[in-house]
Amino acid sequence: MMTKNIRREDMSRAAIVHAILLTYTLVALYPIFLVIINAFKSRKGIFSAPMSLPNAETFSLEGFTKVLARSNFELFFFNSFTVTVVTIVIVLLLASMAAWALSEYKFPGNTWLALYLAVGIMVPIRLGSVSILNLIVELGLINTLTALILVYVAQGLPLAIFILTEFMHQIPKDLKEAARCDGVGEFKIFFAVILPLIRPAVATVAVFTMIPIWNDLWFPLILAPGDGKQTITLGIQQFIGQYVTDWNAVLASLSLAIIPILILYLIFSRQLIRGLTSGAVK
Amino acid sequence: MADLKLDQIRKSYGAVDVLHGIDLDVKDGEFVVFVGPSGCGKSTLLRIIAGLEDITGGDLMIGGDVVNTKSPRDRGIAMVFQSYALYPHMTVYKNMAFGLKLANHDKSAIDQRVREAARILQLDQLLDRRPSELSGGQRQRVAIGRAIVRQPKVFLFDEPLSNLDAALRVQTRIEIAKLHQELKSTIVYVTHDQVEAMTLADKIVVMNAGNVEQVGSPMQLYHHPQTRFVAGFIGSPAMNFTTVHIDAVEQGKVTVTVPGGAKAVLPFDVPANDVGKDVELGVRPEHLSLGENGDLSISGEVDVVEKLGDSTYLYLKLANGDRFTVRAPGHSRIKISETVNAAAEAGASHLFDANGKAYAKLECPAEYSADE
Amino acid sequence: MSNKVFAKGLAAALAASVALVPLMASAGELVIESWRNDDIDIWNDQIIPAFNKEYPEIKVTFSPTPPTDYNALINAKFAGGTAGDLITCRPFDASLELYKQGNLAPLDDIAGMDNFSDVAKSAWQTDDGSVTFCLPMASVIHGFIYNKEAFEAAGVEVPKTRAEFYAALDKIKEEGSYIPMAMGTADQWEAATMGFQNIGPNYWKGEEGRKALIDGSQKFTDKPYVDTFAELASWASYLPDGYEAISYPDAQNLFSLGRAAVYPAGSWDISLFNSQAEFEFGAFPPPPAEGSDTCYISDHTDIALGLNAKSPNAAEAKVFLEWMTGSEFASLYSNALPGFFSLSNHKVEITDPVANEFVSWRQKCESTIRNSYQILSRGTPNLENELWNISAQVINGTVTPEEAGKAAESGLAKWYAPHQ
Amino acid sequence: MAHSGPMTDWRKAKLPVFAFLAPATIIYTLFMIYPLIDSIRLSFYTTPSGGEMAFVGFDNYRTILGDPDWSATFWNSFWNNMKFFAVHMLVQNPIGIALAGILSLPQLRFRNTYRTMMIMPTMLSVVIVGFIWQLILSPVWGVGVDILDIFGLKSLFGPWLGKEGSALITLSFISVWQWVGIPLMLIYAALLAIPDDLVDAAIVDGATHFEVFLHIKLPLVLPTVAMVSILTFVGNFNAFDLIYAVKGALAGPNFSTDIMGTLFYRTFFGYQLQLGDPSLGATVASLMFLIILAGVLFYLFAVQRRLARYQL
Repeated sequence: MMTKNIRREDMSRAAIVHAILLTYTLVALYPIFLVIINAFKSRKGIFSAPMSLPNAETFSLEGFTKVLARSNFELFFFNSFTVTVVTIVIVLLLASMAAWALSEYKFPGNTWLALYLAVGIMVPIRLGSVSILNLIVELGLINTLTALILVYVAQGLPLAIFILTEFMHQIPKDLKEAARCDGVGEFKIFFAVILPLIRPAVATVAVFTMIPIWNDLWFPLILAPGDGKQTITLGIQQFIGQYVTDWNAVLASLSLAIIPILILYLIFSRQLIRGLTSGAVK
Repeated sequence: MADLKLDQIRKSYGAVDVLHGIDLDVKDGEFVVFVGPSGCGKSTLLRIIAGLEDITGGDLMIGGDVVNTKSPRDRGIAMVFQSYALYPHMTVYKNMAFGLKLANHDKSAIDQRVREAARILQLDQLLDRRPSELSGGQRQRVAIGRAIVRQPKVFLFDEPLSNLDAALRVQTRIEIAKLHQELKSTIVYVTHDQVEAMTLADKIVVMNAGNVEQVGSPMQLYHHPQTRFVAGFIGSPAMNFTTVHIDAVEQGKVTVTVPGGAKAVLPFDVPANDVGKDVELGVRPEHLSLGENGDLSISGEVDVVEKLGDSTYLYLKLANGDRFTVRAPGHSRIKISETVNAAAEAGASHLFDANGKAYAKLECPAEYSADE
Repeated sequence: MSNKVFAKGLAAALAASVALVPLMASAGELVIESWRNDDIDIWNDQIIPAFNKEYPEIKVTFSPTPPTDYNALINAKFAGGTAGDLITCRPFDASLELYKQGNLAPLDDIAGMDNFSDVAKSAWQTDDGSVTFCLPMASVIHGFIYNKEAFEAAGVEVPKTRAEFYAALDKIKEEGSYIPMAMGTADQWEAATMGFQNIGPNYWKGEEGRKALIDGSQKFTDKPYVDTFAELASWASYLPDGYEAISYPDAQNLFSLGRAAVYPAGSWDISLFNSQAEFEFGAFPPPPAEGSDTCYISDHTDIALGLNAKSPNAAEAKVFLEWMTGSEFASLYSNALPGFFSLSNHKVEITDPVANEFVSWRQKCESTIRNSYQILSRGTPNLENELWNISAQVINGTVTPEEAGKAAESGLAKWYAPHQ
Repeated sequence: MAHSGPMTDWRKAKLPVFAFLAPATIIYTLFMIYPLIDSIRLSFYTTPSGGEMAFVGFDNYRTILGDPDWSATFWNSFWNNMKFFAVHMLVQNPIGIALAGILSLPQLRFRNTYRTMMIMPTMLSVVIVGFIWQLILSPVWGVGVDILDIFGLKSLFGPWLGKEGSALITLSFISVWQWVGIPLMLIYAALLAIPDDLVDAAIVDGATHFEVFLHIKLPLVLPTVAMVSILTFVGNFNAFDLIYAVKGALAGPNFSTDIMGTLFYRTFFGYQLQLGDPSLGATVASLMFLIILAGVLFYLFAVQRRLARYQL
């Protein structure tokens, strides 16, 4: 009865569509899945039956025990988290301030300044690594998280300013006019009226700032490779370098690095798309 | 051209039923308007006819064929959207030609049809423009033109005037009426504006909460609303309602007490066991006059006065707190907080039971009847 | 997102980061930079505790980085002033350059430096031999490690000559239950180090050939070198399927899982196999040609320890270095790390049988070091890097042995006068 | 840039405008623009071992582009980078567009779940992705063989990462696998911005869903597609991590996976017995800068200007 009114072509089309989507989802997830299941196996299990789930015979946590005992995972994770979160906060604050000034005030060179600040979207900051290293050394910031944060802020600002400027153009004129009529100062207008309004764009800016920072290997390798200052990516790279023949440890460390970021992502993925579709990026 | 038949059309989204079994016959060439408050299911019904939504139950027939599972393009329909939905990257010409191109018509046939439609709608000069370069009214005409060129069996209009300003709305309304006369096509038109419904429709379908309340010509709905909902929805300003008490019933007559204590004898067929119940009395503002000169008389304190020039609307507060609107002549001098009396002929009144269903009116003077 | 939670998280992280910045390594704590990440447990569990028994007040941290990153990282760390106090030294030019840049301190005044022979020190001295800037630790010896069970299964004996070696490999291949030889070319350096430098000395007669290359009297296009490449090329048929994508750890796993019969080894592999392999294994030196009376082995001065010239803990570091010249360290190191053979003159008993086998070749055969390390990797293109690439390609079959010789020679001829 | 109505004159609020702009501009200038310019400056100098920095004009450029060894290496990495980019353009972006198109179909069930899952690899670190695929493609572990075996394609398996002919392509595909999420996300967002009415109108006009995508949706998201392309270009010419994580800085076999990022790293920091050279490194970086600049200018002047952006 129910199916009577469903078009046959629709059914077959839906089947094809879901087949395509499922296939690609499998392609995207299977490698990750494979690493995680094998992290819970003994060395024998990993090599003899790599594609099966761990069972009573092959189940083993030796990889995790080894990783947690011999590396400083919590510290790496904490370093990455600190660098990422502090950078995001600074980028959001400074970028929204600049975006506000660029979109709201008419001043000589407005367009040029906007262009100047946009150059960084297209030019990778890595090309300046040689001088960044010298600069950081001169500032005495080598091997500190501060060095990473400064560079990441500079790297994240251009795109954030660009996205937020576009977004601020959409803020209705009435809102700020009303505030001005009430005699509210320019700073207060920004912090009390404008900042709360850009929330939809925050998730988007945060994700686009976060992905490259969290995953970066280059600057941690150059600026803060020292003990105790490694980010998770560098820590993993070094740890795997040390235990490369020990697949239990390798797979366990990969899993430990993957799982937190995936959980974070699952929590925030809805905000991300909402931010993207709210017109912040076009 | 074709007729359209809806047979027990039901629609649900998951567990939520939005249409509860709609029956409707639309004759070939008829202009049908679906009207109702937002959320009543009228747009969903239109989208079902268009084939943009699946049917959960029942049958939909266009020109005698069941089209339940046919895709929109095989139904012979064309639709005009509220937002116009013009393709922003195409010129006016391409917008109108798009459907024909997809149907693989040859170039010269497409060109002929597009230019013909453009002529009818006075779009000849605008064919190379893009939608962003057009005014609201022009866009509206392009949207209609895009429907015309496809020479559909049924035209579907989804609130096409609601994005226009008041003046343009009246003008376009008249154009649509003329277009219908010219094309003699079957049109299904959705609106929440009862004025559009009254002026355009051959047949109005009043919908409420997924049900059809009443189907009929504009005048039938105006004079013979079968439910309190229809009575309240059709007509502007809206019909007045107040609670009255049924005192007695005799052959073809009912005696009621109106707020304030006055009695009135009205020509309704009310079952004897309804005596003693409270029911709703309805009278249209334009059928009330000041003074006590009528079968039905009711008094109240004037609370707001609106002067429109040719007439003056008085808003009365009745003894039970209900409000009544009275249309008085334009020269009326009555002021706020005066107490006035309004009266109407018994034949102009409507009576609705507790479920909102109209009691049958037994005598109906010609001026209060839709019969021509 | 829950804004409140988000905001709280931000505030906490912000506060934490501010608190973190001033945290720097405390004075008096020695940091050892090393590429020997495999040894981290031995340092932490044996060497450092032994040192602390004598000097409990000096805290020592062993901080290794992956071998492939080590050189770049140590350069960057020196540039940034973040290098540790004690620097593990690569032999020859890499460390010499660090000394010339003023990053390594001269160590001639360390008491106990005379416990090392001149040959041992030569890899970490200025060209004129006047200054020694790293304390020699160990050398590594190349050869082949074999799976005894595999040899029994195929019914082959430990080969004494090149012909016997390949006959044995053929037989193992035919028998089919073991991969004849576990190695891959994905990381490139194994091809050069465990391949070219392992079997080559038998062709170019060890030190004689190495010196001849330096003075220009021999060239890579000469027969010994082309023949070495040719033998290397013949390995392809004994290597596992897909050897082009097999990395060094892959090869180690293949052997330690008991899937392969022979493993071209550096003596440093012994400790890993001791811990992972569940079968008995032995070792034999690169077999010389039939009828040749001398065998040659690569006994490469591989690792030393230097002092960061800018170390704030130089005094403590020197204490550590002096301790390292003693016999306790020599014996501890050689036995804790079977396969790293102390370069000191102390008499050391080696308990590991396989390591003992390796070190016994010093008596039977002539020793030499890798021919690309001294002087010849000073210019661009860099000979060592060239040899990695070329050796891998020879095994992959993408260049012929003759072309390989030409490529190596032409690279050298670009900048090295004796070859121009 | 489009402005919504007239802007406020800055003279009414000099201090706030300055205070709003200064922090971002200063950090950005100090840690981004200055290092870029300084790198270019450095490329005109040389630092002999232990000696003072000396101005050498275009000598470094002459070395890299003129010296047969250097120029062969440089152009090899350039063309490898072009191939890397080509694979992304021809595989990553079409797949991203197609998946975004499918995900934006009306009445699709589990839309959000699919989208979330498909973007997941993009969230992982390149280093991790590199290791994951190295393990899967390793002939020793045999997972790759087993997977192909399911489809009866066992014989197709090869040591792809180790062969000169296939290593770069394989790495490109790994990178595509990871980064498909970016075009997917951006184009999906752009597609969602297209009003439903437009799609309905086209369907009533007789279009199939594929025709709707081809004739209506795709033309409307072309500016986003162009933006994704230039971001791909910049990203690819800036790539380093994946190759470094999988093949090391020597980018074997025989430099077949050497791209500009690895060349830059090797030149600057050195490798094994080879020592690093900051000036030559800066020269490589400056050349990369020029290449990226050329691509971006091409986009700005030749592509973006021709793509009208429609008010939806």
